[in-house]
Amino acid sequence: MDLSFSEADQRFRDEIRTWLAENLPAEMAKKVAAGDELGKADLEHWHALLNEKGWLAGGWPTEFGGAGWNPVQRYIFEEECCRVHAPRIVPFGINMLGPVLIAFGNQQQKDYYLPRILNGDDWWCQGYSEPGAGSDLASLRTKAERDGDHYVINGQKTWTTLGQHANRIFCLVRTSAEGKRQEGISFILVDLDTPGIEMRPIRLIEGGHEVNEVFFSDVRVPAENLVGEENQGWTIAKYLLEHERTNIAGVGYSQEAFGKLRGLAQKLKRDGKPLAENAMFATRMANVECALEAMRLTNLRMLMEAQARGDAGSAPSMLKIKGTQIRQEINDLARRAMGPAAAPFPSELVAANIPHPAPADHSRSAHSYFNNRKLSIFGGSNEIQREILAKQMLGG
Amino acid sequence: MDLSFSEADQRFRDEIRTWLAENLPAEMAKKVAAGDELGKADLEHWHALLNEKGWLAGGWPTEFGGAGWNPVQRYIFEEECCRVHAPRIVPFGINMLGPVLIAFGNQQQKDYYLPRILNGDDWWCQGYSEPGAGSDLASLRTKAERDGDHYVINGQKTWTTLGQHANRIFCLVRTSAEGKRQEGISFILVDLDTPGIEMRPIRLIEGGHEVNEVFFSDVRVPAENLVGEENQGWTIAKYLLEHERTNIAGVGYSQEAFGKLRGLAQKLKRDGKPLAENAMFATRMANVECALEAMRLTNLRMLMEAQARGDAGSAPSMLKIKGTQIRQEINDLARRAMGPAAAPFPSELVAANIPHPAPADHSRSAHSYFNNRKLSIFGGSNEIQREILAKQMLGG
Amino acid sequence: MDFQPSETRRMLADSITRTLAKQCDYERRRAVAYEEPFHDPALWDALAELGVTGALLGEDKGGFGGEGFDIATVFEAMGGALCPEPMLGQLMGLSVLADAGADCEAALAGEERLALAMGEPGGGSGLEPPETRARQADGGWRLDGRKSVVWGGGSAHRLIVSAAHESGMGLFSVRAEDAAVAPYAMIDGGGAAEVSLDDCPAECLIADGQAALDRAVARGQLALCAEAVGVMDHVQGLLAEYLRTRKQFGVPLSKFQVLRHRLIDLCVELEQARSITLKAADALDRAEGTRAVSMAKALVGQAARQWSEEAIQLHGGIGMTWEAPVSHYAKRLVMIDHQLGDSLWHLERVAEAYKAA
Amino acid sequence: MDFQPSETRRMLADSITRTLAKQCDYERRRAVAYEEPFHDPALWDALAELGVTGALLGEDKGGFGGEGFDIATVFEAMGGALCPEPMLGQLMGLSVLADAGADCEAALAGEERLALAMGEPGGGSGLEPPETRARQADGGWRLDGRKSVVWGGGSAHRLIVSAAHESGMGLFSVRAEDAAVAPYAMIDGGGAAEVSLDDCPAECLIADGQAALDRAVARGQLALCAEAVGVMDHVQGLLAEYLRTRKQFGVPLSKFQVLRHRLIDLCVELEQARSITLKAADALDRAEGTRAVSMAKALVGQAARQWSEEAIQLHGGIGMTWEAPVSHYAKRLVMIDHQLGDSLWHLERVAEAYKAA
Repeated sequence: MDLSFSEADQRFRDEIRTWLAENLPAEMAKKVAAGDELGKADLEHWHALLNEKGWLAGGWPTEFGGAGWNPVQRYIFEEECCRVHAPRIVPFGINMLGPVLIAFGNQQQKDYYLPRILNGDDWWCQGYSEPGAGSDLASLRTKAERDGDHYVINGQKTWTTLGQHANRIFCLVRTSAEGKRQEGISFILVDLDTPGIEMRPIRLIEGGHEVNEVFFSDVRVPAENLVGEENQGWTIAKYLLEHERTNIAGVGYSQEAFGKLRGLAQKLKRDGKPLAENAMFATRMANVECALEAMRLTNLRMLMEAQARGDAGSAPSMLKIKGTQIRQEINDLARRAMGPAAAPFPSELVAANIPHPAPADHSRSAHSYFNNRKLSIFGGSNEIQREILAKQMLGG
Repeated sequence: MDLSFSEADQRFRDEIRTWLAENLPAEMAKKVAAGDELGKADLEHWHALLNEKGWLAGGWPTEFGGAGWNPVQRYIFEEECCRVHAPRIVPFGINMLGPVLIAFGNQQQKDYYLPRILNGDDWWCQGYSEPGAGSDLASLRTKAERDGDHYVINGQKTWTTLGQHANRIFCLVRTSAEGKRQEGISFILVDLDTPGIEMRPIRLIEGGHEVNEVFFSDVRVPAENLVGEENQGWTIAKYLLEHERTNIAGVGYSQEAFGKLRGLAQKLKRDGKPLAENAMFATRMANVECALEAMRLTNLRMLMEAQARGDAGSAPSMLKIKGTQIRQEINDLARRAMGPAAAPFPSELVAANIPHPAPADHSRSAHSYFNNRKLSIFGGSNEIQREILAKQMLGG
Repeated sequence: MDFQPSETRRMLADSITRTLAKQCDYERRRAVAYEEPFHDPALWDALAELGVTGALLGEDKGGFGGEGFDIATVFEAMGGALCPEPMLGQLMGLSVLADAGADCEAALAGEERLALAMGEPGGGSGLEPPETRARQADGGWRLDGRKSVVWGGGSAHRLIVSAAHESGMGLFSVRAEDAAVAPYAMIDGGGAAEVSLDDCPAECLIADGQAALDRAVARGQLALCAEAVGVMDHVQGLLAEYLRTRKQFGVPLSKFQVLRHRLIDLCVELEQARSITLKAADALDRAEGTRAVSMAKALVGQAARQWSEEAIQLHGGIGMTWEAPVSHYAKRLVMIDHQLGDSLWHLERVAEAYKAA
Repeated sequence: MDFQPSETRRMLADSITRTLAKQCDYERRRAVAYEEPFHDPALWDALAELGVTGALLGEDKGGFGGEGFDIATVFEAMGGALCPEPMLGQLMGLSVLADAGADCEAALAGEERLALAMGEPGGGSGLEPPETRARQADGGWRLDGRKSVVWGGGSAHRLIVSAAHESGMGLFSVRAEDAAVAPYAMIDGGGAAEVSLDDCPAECLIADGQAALDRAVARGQLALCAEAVGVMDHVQGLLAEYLRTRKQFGVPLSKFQVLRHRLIDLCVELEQARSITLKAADALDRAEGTRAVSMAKALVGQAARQWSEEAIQLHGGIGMTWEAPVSHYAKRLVMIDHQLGDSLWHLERVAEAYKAA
């Protein structure tokens, strides 16, 4: 039993830390720290910096241009990035499609698409969810019918995150109505320039534009864009979801958020003394800090187990449930700390050049709180995660 | 809108209060305040005092020897009794069987049994639950087969509260295997002296003897002991459960417990200052006081509605859920307040004449906490209550 | 004991609800609540016409209501439609004017809109003593300071401002055009403003203003509780409807036991919130009023958070969208706890009673 | 980084578990834990034989363990069988003896049983400074006072007593036969005692005893966390088995979604409790040890309450009975939070760090 990182891991951490200190643009870190949305240019710039260093795709094998890191290294990388408020890597190409192509793509697809992901030539988005399907992914109805060398796609996808920046989308489509629902699904790559595609923004609860709906009307896609075999898509979908869940616990993000909260509670006064000395507030902070510290170890324990076993098992479900509870509780405390000053619509004060009534770098506390209610819903709601765990423990 | 009690109600309250001040034996109140179990003699003595005054069966119509009080008066009576730590009226004859006989019994049964309940000639207990049935009452299997002028009963009942003091038991028995499970059930009265009955104690989690198992082997019961028609028992059972739920919110008991808690928190010191000034402890107290004060009004609102409508509807389920949560939270705080001194097995210190390490009248705090875990289980678990409410709101 | 609302109050509630159904439906509310002036002057006038503003004061002050139950009636009905009209400022402003013996007529008629400028920058609870200073000059008063998150500040004709002066804390009347008012939308809709007072002319309403301010704030706290009850009551309908109609894995959500039980737990909290708000309304003007209001705000604040989070969660992705009415109701529920003391603040006040042995 | 227990510790855990399975099954445990002497001397000897007592100190002190992970190994295994042996007193007593440089041999071999007499009457946390007085007389020391709820006090040969003297707080050794010891069972089984010291002869172990006491207490707190993890782990098995086999309304309880999800929430908390206990074990003897142990005890205390209450509730009436093993496990889980500071006490200590800006 040894809870400290190995010397090699420590050196790895130092290397990451040094590089970040020298290369992360200060303006970018400031925006991330304040919870501002980053524009496309910022994100592409960050990807380019990481790619130049060879660290953009930490989890890909080196032969494909990745860094070939193991899960613990990837955890350390995330922790260090969060510590200094580096932007989050946009996951759709790097953490979702990349691993899928590496595992299921043909040589041509790997050769063509993987470098484009790393170079930033392509910005991918995800076409999984559909309106009306919710957590029941297998009920999807978007159809792809074979017509000569093409598939013709009709239907609708939704919750497509950052689709407004993307030039390509990977989709789950129904290619057969036979057999079990899961058996007629295929995984296909679509150029968003193809005629018949329309992308419409969905505005979220806090007012931001982060997700989209995508409509397909007779969209003709070359058959070579199919990944894997026709009707093999469900296997790929599950593989992708598994990879989507890397670092699903979000420990680094929660640590970053907790650090900010702690600073805020020391800065703000309530009834004449720092909020951090208000017993009730401080106790709730202590409670979530205990949970977060435990989560950090739970996460590492499960990473090590997964690494030893070669399979994450049900760990991601557990990490997602508790990880999102912790982040949401920190968000709750941060917006609560602001009192009435949490209320102003964040963009309005900035636009009108009105000085914010409270620490300006926390002006988006309520905004983040509402936006992060998504954490327990998207990517398989916490109720679905409980079902996954219960099935494993108690059976159907 | 007027939240104060009417003048008539106020006068009623004064009358109760005065009588209690003059008639409740001090020794008895002291035991109740300390959470000690009362013996049979104490309970019978208290019943006799109330009966003499005509207040034992507050809810029965006056023609049967009851006080004929409306629900608000019964609420006031309970509140006043709790305030001065009067013993709880043993409910099996007064609040369960009595109303059943009044509604479903024949003249002979009313004439014979009702006065005996009031006089203390009979101590009834309840034969509803069966091992393995849990909350699924209708699955009961204790059989009563007709044999001439008798029913012959075989089977087993459980959770029979204070059965050790009783001379009679009312039972739900299966008289038919035909049709829906609910349709073959009858309600029958059994003399516990009848050959073939054996009562065995069940020791509860905290060590007390409060409930029992009752075994029936070829127990011959006169057919005239049937209440209502054969196979009509389910209707009676539901009627009884409804009456069992009078004052199910237990507001008076919670108020009494909260008052004790408040005193305790002022008496005990933690880290040099009264526990009541520990912000975290005080906040939890405040939280439960808010809930209790709200519950008091929720209870009264629902009583008034039930009175106006002539039917309690689903209110008892709501009152039970929240009422038990409140009492259990108060119990939790009370045992927590005691720190390590909550640990001694209550009877042992007394028996060995060892002075208790903390305020002796709170020595049973942990005992009460564990015993009252039953509140959310017995009499229809809180899960069952949620199902009842959900069925009403959302359907099957 | 009688839990039925009086005929007058029932009629007032009905007419507010009917008016809002017509003039403040979901679409209209979204259009109005986030765009300057962050409310609908025509709706304001219609509500005043119905007597809503008049119901906020008692007959002795020229109104025809003013009791706790009147305030609760108005705000519960407005909460049901998520009405963004700046009625909270009107309520608290009127309370101060009435206590000052000032002329309330225009405000009672709704012709003059009031806002209470109390909180200041720095991110406290908004209930701390003011740092804004008042001084006498040229036979009048001048104010210097900054007031923050003044609800309805952008649409008010008159600001009631708390400020410290040589001998205590006073309440002052400031004409909106004399102050620098910067209005903005709040995240849950409706407007607030930052108010800069720079040698700003003012009229002193009450030189020793703490008691009047406390009364005004207590009325506001009660109003917020009642509003939250109205909001939760509406969300209850939305949620039950959603669970009954939305299908997942081929069956309506209402068949999933976990969701059923969570809805029931919410309903229990709603009934509790309703009860404690009644209690606060009843006690408002009695000695125990302050504590009763804090009990209500503490309980309601927690129930409202639970309702908000669960309403979003049980709606799934839909609940996360601006398009869905439930998201705006959910935001309001959380943000109510940011006004006039949150649940922690009020629990502390409730707990103070335990100290006195 | 390596989360696998060492071979030695794994073997120790296995042998404790095997021994307890034989000598401390449910029946036997119930018979022993509530009847004087509230433990089983034969089992004590067997555990000592296995090396349990020896594992509580490091090699430099004559033992062969003594690290946080050793302590956690022993107590987690004992928790799994709800073992009532007074090992907590042995652990804390040995820690003091070792710090005092006193002879530990008999206690390490298990031949001498120790108890730490720290708490006093009055109902505090048990961690307050002692009012028991020590004074020098006739070349030795004399103690006066009363010690309360001394775990394992009835079966101890030697009591380690905290007492105030002229120049501070010291730790003293008292032979059990020199004090008036009144033993009794605890509600969750196992024994404690009230100890009256009336001009009681004592040997001074450490005159300035605060640091040694803090170290002993931190070890005890870690032990309780590990014990709780062992208890919860066992209850997890009981609960899953019960849900799978018990039927209601014709179907196994494991089919009810509400019960399924509640079990999963419990499992998540158990994993969290396991993790934070590892963290505390790892940090025990480092500077951050105190805070790490408090984080663990705070989290575990809350998880344990949730496990206890849910285990009873999900078992229904059965869970309320003395006959059912689960009820005794549930009691222990709650009562662990009454020992060496409850979750509120520890959260306060965790929160202290926020003050230093």
